[in-house]
Amino acid sequence: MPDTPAALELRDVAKSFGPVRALRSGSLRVEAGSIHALVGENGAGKSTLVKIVAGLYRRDAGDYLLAGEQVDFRNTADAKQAGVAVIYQEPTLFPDLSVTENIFMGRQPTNRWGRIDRAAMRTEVVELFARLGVPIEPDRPTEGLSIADQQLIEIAKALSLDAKVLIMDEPTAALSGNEVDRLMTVARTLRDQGCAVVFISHRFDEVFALCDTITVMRDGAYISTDPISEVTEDEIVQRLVGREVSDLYPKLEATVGKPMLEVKGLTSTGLFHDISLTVREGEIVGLAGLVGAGRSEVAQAIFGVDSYDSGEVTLDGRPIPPGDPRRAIEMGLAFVPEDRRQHGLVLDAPISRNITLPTSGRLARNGLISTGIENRSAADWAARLEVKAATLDALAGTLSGGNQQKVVLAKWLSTQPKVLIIDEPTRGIDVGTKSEVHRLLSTLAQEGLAILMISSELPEVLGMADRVIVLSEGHQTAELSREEATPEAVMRAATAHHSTTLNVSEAS
Amino acid sequence: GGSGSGDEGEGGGDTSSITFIPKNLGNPYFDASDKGGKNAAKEIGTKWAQVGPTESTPDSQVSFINTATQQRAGALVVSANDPTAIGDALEEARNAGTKVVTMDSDTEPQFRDVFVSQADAAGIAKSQVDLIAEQIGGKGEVAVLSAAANATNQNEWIKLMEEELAANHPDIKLVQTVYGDDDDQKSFDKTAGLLQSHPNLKGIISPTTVGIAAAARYLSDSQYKGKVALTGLGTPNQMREYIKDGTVKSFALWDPEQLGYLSAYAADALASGDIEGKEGDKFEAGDLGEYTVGADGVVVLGEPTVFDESNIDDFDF
Amino acid sequence: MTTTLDAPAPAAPQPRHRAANRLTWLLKQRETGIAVAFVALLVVTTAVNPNFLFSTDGWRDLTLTPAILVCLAIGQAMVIVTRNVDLSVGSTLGLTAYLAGRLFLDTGLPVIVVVLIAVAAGAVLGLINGVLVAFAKVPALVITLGTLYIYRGIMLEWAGSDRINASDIPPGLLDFGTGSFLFIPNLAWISFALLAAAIYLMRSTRVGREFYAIGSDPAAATLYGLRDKRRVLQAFATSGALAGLAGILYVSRYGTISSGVGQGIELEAVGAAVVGGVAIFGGSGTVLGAALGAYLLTTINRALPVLGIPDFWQQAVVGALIIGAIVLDRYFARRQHDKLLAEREES
Amino acid sequence: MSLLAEKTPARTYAAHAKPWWQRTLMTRDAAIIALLVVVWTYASIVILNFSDPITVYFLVLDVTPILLIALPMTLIIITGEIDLSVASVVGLSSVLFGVLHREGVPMVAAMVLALLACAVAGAFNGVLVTRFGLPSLAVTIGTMALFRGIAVGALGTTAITDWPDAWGDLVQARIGDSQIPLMTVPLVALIVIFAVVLHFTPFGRGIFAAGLSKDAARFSGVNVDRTKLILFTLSGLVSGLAGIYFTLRYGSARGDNATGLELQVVAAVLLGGVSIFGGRGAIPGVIAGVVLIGTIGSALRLDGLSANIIQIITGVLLIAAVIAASVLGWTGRIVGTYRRQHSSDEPSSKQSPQRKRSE
Ligand SMILES: Nc1ncnc2c1ncn2[C@@H]1O[C@H](COP(=O)(O)OP(=O)(O)OP(=O)(O)O)[C@@H](O)[C@H]1O
Ligand SMILES: Nc1ncnc2c1ncn2[C@@H]1O[C@H](COP(=O)(O)OP(=O)(O)OP(=O)(O)O)[C@@H](O)[C@H]1O
Ligand SMILES: [Mg+2]
Ligand SMILES: [Mg+2]
Repeated sequence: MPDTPAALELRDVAKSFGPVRALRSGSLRVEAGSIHALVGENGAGKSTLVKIVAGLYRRDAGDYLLAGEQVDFRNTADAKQAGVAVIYQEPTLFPDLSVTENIFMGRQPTNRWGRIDRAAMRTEVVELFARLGVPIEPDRPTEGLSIADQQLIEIAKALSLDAKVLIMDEPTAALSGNEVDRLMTVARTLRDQGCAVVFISHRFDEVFALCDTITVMRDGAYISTDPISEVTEDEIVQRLVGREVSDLYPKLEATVGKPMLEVKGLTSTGLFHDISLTVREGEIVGLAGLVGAGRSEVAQAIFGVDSYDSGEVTLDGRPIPPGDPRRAIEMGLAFVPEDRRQHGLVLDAPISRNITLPTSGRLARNGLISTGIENRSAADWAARLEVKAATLDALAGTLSGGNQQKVVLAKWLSTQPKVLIIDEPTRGIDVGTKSEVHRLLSTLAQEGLAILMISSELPEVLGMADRVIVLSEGHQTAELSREEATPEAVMRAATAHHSTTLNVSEAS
Repeated sequence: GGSGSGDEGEGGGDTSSITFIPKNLGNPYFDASDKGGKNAAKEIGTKWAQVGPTESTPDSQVSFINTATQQRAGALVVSANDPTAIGDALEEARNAGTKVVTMDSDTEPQFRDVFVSQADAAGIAKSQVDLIAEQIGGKGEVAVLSAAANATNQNEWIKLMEEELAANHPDIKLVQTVYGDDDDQKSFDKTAGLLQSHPNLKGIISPTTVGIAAAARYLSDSQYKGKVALTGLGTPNQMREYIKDGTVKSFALWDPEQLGYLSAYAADALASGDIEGKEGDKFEAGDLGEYTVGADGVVVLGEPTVFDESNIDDFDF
Repeated sequence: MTTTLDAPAPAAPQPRHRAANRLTWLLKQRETGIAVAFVALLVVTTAVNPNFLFSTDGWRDLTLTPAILVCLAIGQAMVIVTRNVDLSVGSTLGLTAYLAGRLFLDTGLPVIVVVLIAVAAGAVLGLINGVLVAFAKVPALVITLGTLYIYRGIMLEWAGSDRINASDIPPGLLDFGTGSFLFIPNLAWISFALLAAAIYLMRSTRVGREFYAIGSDPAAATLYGLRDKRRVLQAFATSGALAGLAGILYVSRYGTISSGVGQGIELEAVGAAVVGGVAIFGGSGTVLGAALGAYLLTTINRALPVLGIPDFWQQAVVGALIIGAIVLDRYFARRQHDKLLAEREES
Repeated sequence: MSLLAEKTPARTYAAHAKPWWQRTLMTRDAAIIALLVVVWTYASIVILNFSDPITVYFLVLDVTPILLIALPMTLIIITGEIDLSVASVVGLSSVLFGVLHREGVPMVAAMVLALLACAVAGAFNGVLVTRFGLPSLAVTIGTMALFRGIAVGALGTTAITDWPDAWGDLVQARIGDSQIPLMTVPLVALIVIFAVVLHFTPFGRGIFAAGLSKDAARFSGVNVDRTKLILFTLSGLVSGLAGIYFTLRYGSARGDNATGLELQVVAAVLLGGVSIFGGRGAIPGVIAGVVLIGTIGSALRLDGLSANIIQIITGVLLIAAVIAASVLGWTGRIVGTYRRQHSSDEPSSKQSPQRKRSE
């Protein structure tokens, strides 16, 4: 490189987790005094790259330079020491400790005797919060804070480090418009002071408003870097996806039948209010909203893994008892959760056991079940979904994300459900498998299954759903037909404050 | 620990080995009796071993009795942690040809051949009641600090003490019995508890060596020193300083070393077939001379010795 | 922060706890609850029998008897705060007490040297636990259960049927163990000093705060780059050293060392911490609470006979207390959780 | 493509990655069984009197209580919980049985009543753990003291010792002329029942799933709370059974029966290859673990060694066993089979084994 060294530079960095190649060749070059956008689809490897920069993961290959110097961090403390501040995608706070302590943990100001200077810490936090316009009490524990508040604390934490490089991994995902504006102001100020800022976001309006350079990643690899003024949104999307967007959503015509899932006035204090919806045979209903809108909570309450305060749920006319997932499954409800690794799969159990877990009672003969019985059933369903695995006793955790999702689908389809709730069907799945999943959902709907699909990806919702229900802050703000559901209408409903519930016709 | 038994004799027994199983290891009283047993075994010329549990519970003792059975030991000398709980194990041992002597703390008579008693129970109870009566002037509240709540000998003595008090010392009231489980700390803390719960307490009887030593230590630097009398069964070495500093006036004990010595001789006499453990059987016990088996297969060592300032320096155990 | 932003000037920090605030804060503390229970127990027992408090020995035993358990409970609380547990403290206490006894018996080293050796030995035993837990990544429960057996076995094997009597211990140490200074027993002073130091460590130093952080969320601790292995080692070593010190306290208090020294006391120490509000899965609770828990448990043991409850029931009461404490804790945590949710609802 | 209606087998899968002998022999269970065989053989050759058939007799009688309690304990630990109150339940059972017998209740009725009470005690643990969401470690440390206290308090100084001989003899009877205790028959029956329940029923599948991932199990329709409640109740019941055994074998009902047994049981279970994190373990390994500790104790005692060495060996074996698992796991991770939750690369709190506040 001929000119002055970049503040942060990565060259062909790779990282694998067992069989999963999260990052094949990640490259990034960020100049001091600039705001650099890093974009890519879910699972493109952005967060993995960030974690390597942060010293949390150690790269398998490639170069990592800070201000032209090769570095190799053993842990995140080393990286912080070197002036790298990171806001992670998921807030990571200590629930038992106060907001102030969370911001200063590991680098509290101390006096000569090693005594922590609480007053100094608090003063600085008050100052930081004032600058960010955050109304959080510095002495309260972080337990019970909303995701947005937690994200703001993460931002304050990163700011309080006198960082030369600041990386923000989707910091705005849970923030309101006001908070986003304030964050942007802060980012610009830091840039003007010579800081190298990396900004990761799926929202192109923010990216184009804030950043000066943009790097695109796809499938764990570097694709391109351009000054933001020289590219258009369409070009970026094309590079992101790697093909024409319209290929993605093979919606098949299905005949819509009688109502299968009916939810009336479902309410859970603090999470969601008065949710009512109906899903009919052969219909895909999309549930849209911003992250944290409470969609997953609604789904979990319907399925019975969470409790709710009031409301009722019926399946094919019969009420589903609250808090009893087993009964719900017997009645014909299936639920593919959002968090595959924690809720969807027993990662350390074989594929076969995962697939047969909800049906083990049905499969048992004289009350007894054996690996043989399980394997026969599992092999059948794995084959129908074309799960790519060599053996059935491979642990589910060793599969790639897409195949894990297929195992989850196999597991639920083997229960022969009448209604399928599917939360973020394609999160963290590569593009190829993604369209397979979409085709599968369409096929299932065509066969008469009623599907409630929760998705944060607008194109997915718009491409797949017959009807779209939008949630904002736990309130139902719109119900749009396929024709009414334009990106603008959905976004407006998703960001609406619930007191100003949208009029559907006005929105369309 | 000790050494294992030697070669296996014909008919499944090594008639010339004696195994001592005390209530628990690490107890100075049994260290002394084991010493006596070992000396006797040396004189007789038989093998001797001592094994036992670390806690004084019957179930842990059973494993060691079973092991002795497997080893076909000639004779077992056991101080029972429970009168019945180890009975079946002892029966099993006897069926395998092992002779069983209980020492210090008996089982029910059907489970053993001979019980070597340190002194007859009534005598022990009476001597302690007399000692405490003398020290507190024949009047007032006393309490008992015992070992485990299930210890056979302790409970029998306590019962006899109550009878003795009722019969001959109507002005002395036994207000409470507490259990220190032959655990030093527990006995110490129980003493503290006793003194607090009974402000008018005049005396404590602790018929167990661990208990009396712990109680003496508590009293020696408390406000009660010299005000609350203490007596019971203790070893001179443990109690010497408390006699000297005036915490304790007098206490009693037989010589545990002699007890072990006598038990080993009784065991050997049984194992070699000299006696069967019937009333009237006679056997030689080395330096101690001839002993006769009494009713129920009991052999009595003799009267306990009373230790006080005048004679305590004459003993070393 | 050296950068200055063109943002609103920082609001001056408001005076936080005014008198009234401070009072409600105090009332909300878990420690207050235990202290109140402790005082209530004292009042009731003393009403039944004034000797319980108003006699030289009653007063002395009040602070003297819990000293050893307080020592262990402080160490245990530190370990539990890091989301671990140390079941080996009873055996460590036994082993170090015997070690000290042997040193007195065999070497004639000055008392202070023996004390230091015993504490160091305890620290080493604790460090072994820590190394196994931190590096082998095996749960502390299993490791310390194993070392509970090993340390006890080593002590028993070493001691054989020897036991150490008061006459083998330097009289100076024994006098110290039962003596007082300013009407408060020496051992109680030691436990107070330790407690003060531990409170300072846990509240006001990075080490202490990182103990809490690691226990609160181990994964976040990694993200923060905290040296979690080192902290776990430190917590276990401290717990071991305190157990070593407790061994010395035991020697000076009781004078005799038999094979069962400290057996079962590990569960009392865990119980004291739990009663004192230390969450068993780490992250919250204080050493003060654990120490108060130790006071409460020990004093209940002494108070029951005075109250006319046969001492056979002591354990049942202790058990009920532990259960009550954790149920209550959960209840308050739930209420707090619901309150926070409701607050969010309003805002 | 029709998914729900008819079969379209597009692919086939091998059932297993490794041949059966590797799957059977290269396991913790097999290792511990092999160790048992080695120790047994060695002791038979080297230690005098060990090869005597009566060794088996005493060994079985000695390990019976631990073996009994180890069965439900295995299931509980596999769900990721623990029950430290078992030994106290043994004491409770013994005392209740004794008191009822003393009051003239017929033997069988007294037994049934005592067992019922113990099941209730176990259910009490279970309710505190599942309904109140309390950590089982803390709960059962509390009930350990509580149950023991009730047992000791109810009987006070006395031990109840007047038991009909017939019952004691029954417990210690041999099968025919052999040195095999009659107790072996119900014991083996129970072992088989527990092994079948754990390894061959949907309930057992739920136990493993709950231990590996409580959330994933719940999201798959496993009633994790109910499963745990049943297991804690079962643990109380079986511990009660062990208490009856204790009482009859020693002909003595005492409150302090089996003190400290809980740690021995936990040690044996963990030695038998059950992971304290939950989700892993098998009955054969546990049986081998229990018998191994019993055998080593028996051999050492026969060799004239004291109980102390037995403690040291138990502790070393326990630690060695778990460290071996973690070392093996570490090598295993390189081939990508290691549990994600121990991996240092993944600090995701979502997978930390003891996730608190999971409500
Ligand atoms: N710890 C892990 N173990 C196994 N696979 C992982 C792990 N972390 C990430 N992956 C996989 O690596 C790939 C890249 O993940 P990464 O989180 O970096 O994506 P991303 O670009 O940040 O996506 P998003 O926009 O959804 O945040 C995904 O397929 C993911 O499933
Ligand atoms: N375990 C929890 N405890 C407390 N609050 C929670 C918990 N899980 C989620 N929440 C809160 O519930 C609200 C909705 O959660 P969630 O993020 O699942 O919504 P969502 O609409 O499904 O969003 P996503 O796009 O992430 O799926 C958020 O405000 C979140 O902070
Ligand atoms: Mg990401
Ligand atoms: Mg969601």
